[in-house]
Amino acid sequence: MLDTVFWPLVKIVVLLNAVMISVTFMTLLERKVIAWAQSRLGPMRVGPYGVLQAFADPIKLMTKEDITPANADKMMFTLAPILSLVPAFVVFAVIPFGDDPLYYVADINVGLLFLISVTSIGVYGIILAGWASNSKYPLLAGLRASAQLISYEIAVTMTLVSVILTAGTLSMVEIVEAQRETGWWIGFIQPVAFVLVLIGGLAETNRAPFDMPEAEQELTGGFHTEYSGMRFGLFFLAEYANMIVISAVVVVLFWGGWLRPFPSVGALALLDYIPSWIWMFSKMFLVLYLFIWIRATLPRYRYDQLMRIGWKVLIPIAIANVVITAVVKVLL
Amino acid sequence: MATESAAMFDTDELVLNMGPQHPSTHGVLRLVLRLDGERVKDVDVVMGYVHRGIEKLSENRDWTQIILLTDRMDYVAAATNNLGYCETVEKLMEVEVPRRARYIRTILAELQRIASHCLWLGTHAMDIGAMTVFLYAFRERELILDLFEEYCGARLTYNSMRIGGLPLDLPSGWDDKARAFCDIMDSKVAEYEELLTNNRIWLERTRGIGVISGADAIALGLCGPPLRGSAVNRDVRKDEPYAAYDEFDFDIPIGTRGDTYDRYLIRLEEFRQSIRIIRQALDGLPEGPVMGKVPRLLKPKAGETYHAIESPKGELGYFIVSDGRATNPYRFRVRPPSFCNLQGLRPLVIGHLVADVVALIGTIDVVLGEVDR
Amino acid sequence: MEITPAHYTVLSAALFTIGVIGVLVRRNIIIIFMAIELMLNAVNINLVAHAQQVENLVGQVFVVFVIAVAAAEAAVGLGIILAFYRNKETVNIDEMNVMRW
Amino acid sequence: MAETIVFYTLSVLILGLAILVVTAKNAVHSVVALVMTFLCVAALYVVLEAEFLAVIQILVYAGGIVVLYLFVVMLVNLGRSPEEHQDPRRLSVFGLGLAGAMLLEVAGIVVYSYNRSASTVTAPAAASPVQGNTQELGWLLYTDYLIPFELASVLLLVAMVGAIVLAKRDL
Repeated sequence: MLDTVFWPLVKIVVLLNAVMISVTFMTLLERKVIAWAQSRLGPMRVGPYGVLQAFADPIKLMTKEDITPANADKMMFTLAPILSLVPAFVVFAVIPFGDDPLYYVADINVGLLFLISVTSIGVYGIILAGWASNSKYPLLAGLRASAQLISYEIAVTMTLVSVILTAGTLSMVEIVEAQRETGWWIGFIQPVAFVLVLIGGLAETNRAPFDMPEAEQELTGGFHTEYSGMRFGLFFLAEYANMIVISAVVVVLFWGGWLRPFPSVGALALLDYIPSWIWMFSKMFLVLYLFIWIRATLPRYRYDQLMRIGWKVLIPIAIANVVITAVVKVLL
Repeated sequence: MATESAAMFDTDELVLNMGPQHPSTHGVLRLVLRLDGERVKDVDVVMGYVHRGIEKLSENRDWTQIILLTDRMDYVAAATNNLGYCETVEKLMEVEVPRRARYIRTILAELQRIASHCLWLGTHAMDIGAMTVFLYAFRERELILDLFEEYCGARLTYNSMRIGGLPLDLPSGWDDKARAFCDIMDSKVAEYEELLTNNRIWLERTRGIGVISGADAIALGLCGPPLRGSAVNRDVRKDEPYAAYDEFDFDIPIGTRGDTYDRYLIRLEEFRQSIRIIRQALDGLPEGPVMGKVPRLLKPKAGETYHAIESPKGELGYFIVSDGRATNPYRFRVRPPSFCNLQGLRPLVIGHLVADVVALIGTIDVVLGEVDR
Repeated sequence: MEITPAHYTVLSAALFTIGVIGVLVRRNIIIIFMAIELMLNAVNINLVAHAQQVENLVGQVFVVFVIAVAAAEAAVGLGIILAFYRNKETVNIDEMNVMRW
Repeated sequence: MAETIVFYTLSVLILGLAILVVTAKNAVHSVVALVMTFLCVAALYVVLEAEFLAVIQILVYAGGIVVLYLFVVMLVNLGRSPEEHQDPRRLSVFGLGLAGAMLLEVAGIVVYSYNRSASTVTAPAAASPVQGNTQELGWLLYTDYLIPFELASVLLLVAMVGAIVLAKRDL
C-alpha cells in the first residue's frame, strides 16, 4: 500500500507544485528575457530585480473579478480552462527528470504515445473556450486553434515515429537508456526530426511565430478574450506548462534526457558527479530560452501560411524521414 | 421567406466588427468586415470617432491660435502640421520668411518625419507580430522627442512655428545633439533592416499583400509613401519645393510592385534621406533672425489660397479663405493625407485574410486624429 | 467480488443499448452519429475484455480495425452532413427523406 | 478489490456520460460528454491490460474523431433545434421499447451463458516471439493480419479522398 499508493501520491503532489512554481517563474523569465532582448529592464518593482513578480501576478489574477459573459454557455465556459489545464499537467507523469525512479512518477511502456495522446486532448479547452464565449473573435480563434493543433499534431507524431524507430522503444526512460547505450544523442542521429519537433512544438503550444489562436493584434487575444481572473490564469498556466512539457520532450528525445554530454566519452566521466536532474533541467532551460528568444525576434506567420507549412512542408519531410529511417534501420 | 431564411442560414458569411476598440486599428477606426471563412469579401470603413471639429473651430480663432489646433490633427507629427499651416498663411499674406527660419523648419520637419516613421515602423511591425522592433523604434523616437523638448518645451504637441518664422532660435549646442542623433539613427536603421528586411516571415507577410497599381493609386487619391510605393514619382518636397528643400540634395525612393513590402522599403529609405537632409541643413545653417516682418495683428487681405507640404503621411494641404475684415479665417479646410490614404483601404483589403487587414491598416499609416479632425 | 468478462459484457450491452436509443430517438443526425460511435465503443469493450480472458490478442487487433473504420466513417459521414447542411440548412434526419435535391 | 472499485466507478461514469450524449439538448454538450465517455473507456482498457489500445483510443477517438464532430457542430450553427420538426410517422416510443427489449435479450444471454460456462476456453495465443502488449499487437498486425491492416489503410485513404470531395464546395 505504501509503495503503490502513498509514495506515488507524494511524488504527484510534489511534482504538481513544482510545475506550478516553475510556470510562475517561467512567466517572469519570459518577461525578463524579452525585456533584455528589447533593451529594457522588465519587471523591477516587486522584490529585488522583480523576482517576486512571479507571485504578484498570480495573486492579482486570483483576486480579480471572475466575469462570465451574460450570453456565454456557463457550463462550457467554466469547463474549458479546466480541460486545457488537466492534460497539460497529466503528461508530467511520464517525463523522467533523472536516472532514478525517484525522479519520475511512472515509467509506462507506451509513455511517448501516452504523452502525444494526452496533449491532443488540450485542444478541447481552446475550441470550447472559443465557442462558449459566444463572441466572434474567440470563435474564429477556436476554429483556427483546432485546425492548427490537429495539423501540427500529425506532423509531430509522424516525426516521432522516426525517433521511436531509432530508439526501438516507446518508454521515455528506455529512450534515454538507448541513447546511453549507443553513446549518441538522437538529436545527432536525427537532426531533421529534431528541427521538425522543435517547429511543431512551437506550433502546438501556440507560441510565436505560430501564435495565431491568440494573436493580440488580429483577434484581440483570441480564445481567451472573454476570460478574466483566475480562469484566464488557468489558460496561461496550461500554456506555460505545455511549453515545459515540450522542452522536456525535446530534451528526452533528442538531447539525451538526463545524460551528460557525450555519454560514451570516458574522459568526461568527471561530469557524472553532477546529478542527473541538473543536466535535465539545464537542458530544458536552454530549450525554453530558445522559445522565448524566437518569440522576441520573429514576426507572426499568417494562418494560411501556417497551414501550408504544416501540410506541405513539415508532414512530407516527416514522412520522408520515417521512410529513410526505416530503410536505414533495416539495412543496418 | 425562403430567400430571407437562405440569407439567414448562409454559413459562409460572418460579419465581424473590427474596432473601434481593436488594438490594431491605430486608434478608433472601425471596420465592418464581411468574411468568407477568414477571407474578406467586403469592408465598410467607419470613421469619425475622434471628430473634434478642428476646421470649424479654426474659423473662430485668430490666426496664431490656430497653430495649436493643427498640433492636434496628426498628433504624432505636429511639427509638419504647423509648418503646412504657417506656410499657407504666409503665402496668403505674402510674408517673407528669413532663411535661417526656413532651414530650422526643414530640420524640424525632417526630424518629425523620422519620429513619425519610427512610430509607423514600430506599430506596423507589432501588428505583424514582431514586437521587438516596436520597442527599438520607440527608443529612437524618444531621442527625437528629447530634441523637440529642448527646442520648444513640448514633447508631442509642439506649437513650434509662428506665421512669419519661428518663436524661438535653436538653443546653443542643439545642433551638435541633432548631429549626434543623426549618427545614432544611421546605425539604428540598419538594425531595423537586419530584423525585418530579409526576414522570411516578414517577406511572406508583406510581399504581394495589398498590391495597388500606379493608375489605381492616383485614381484613389493616394499620396505619400502608398503612392510612391506604386511607382508614381510624386513628392511635394521635389515637385513644389517649400521651406528650404530646394537647397538640399536628396532622393525620392520609388517602389516597383506597389505592395506592402515596397511601402516598407520606401519608408526605411526615407529615414536615410531625412538624415541626409538634416545633416546638410545643420552644416549650412545660415545666421540671422528667425522671425520675419509680421504685423502684430494679423489680418490678411481678402483672398484664398491652397498650399501643400509633404507630411510624413503624404500630401498635407491647407485651403484657407480670408474675407479681409476679420482676424480669423473665413473658411479653413484641410486635406489630410491619412484621410485620403484611408480611402484606399477598401480596395486593398478585399480578397485578403483577416490577418492581412491589420498589416494593411499599418501600411497606409493612418492617424485617426487627422482622419476625423 | 471478482470482475468477470460477464460484467464487461453487461456494461457493453448497456452502452450499446444507449447507443441504439440515441439512434432511434434523436433527430439530430450529428447526435445519431455520436450514438453510433458509442455502439462501436461498446463492441470494443467487449472485444478487449474477452481478449484478456482468453489471453489472445486477436480481440485487440479487431479493436484497432474498428477504430480505423470509425475514423473513416466519421470523416465521410461528417462530410456528407456538411454537404447536406449547405444545401438544406438542416441536420434533422426526418427531413433527409429524399436521395437527391 | 481495487479492480472492482475501478470497474464500477468507470462503468457508472461511462453509462452516465453516454446517457448525457444522447439526451443533451445542445449538441456541443453532447460532444463533450462523448469525449469524456471515450476517456473513461480508455481507462477501462488500461484496467484490461490493453495499454496500447487505451492510448490509441485517446489519440484517435478523443483527440481526432471527436474534434471533427466538434468542428462540424460549430460549423452547423443551428437557428432552430432539429427536434422541433417531428415527422408524424416517427415512432420514438417504439424505438425506445425496441432498445429496451434488446438490452433484456443481451442480458438474458449473458446471464444464461455465464451460468453455464464452465469451459475455460483458452485458445493459447499463437506463440509470438515478442513480449509485451504493444509488441505482441504489432507482431499480430504485421504477420497474421497484414492484409486486413493494409486494407484498412486503403479504406482510410478512400475516406480521406471522399471527405475532401464532399466538403469542397466547388470542385
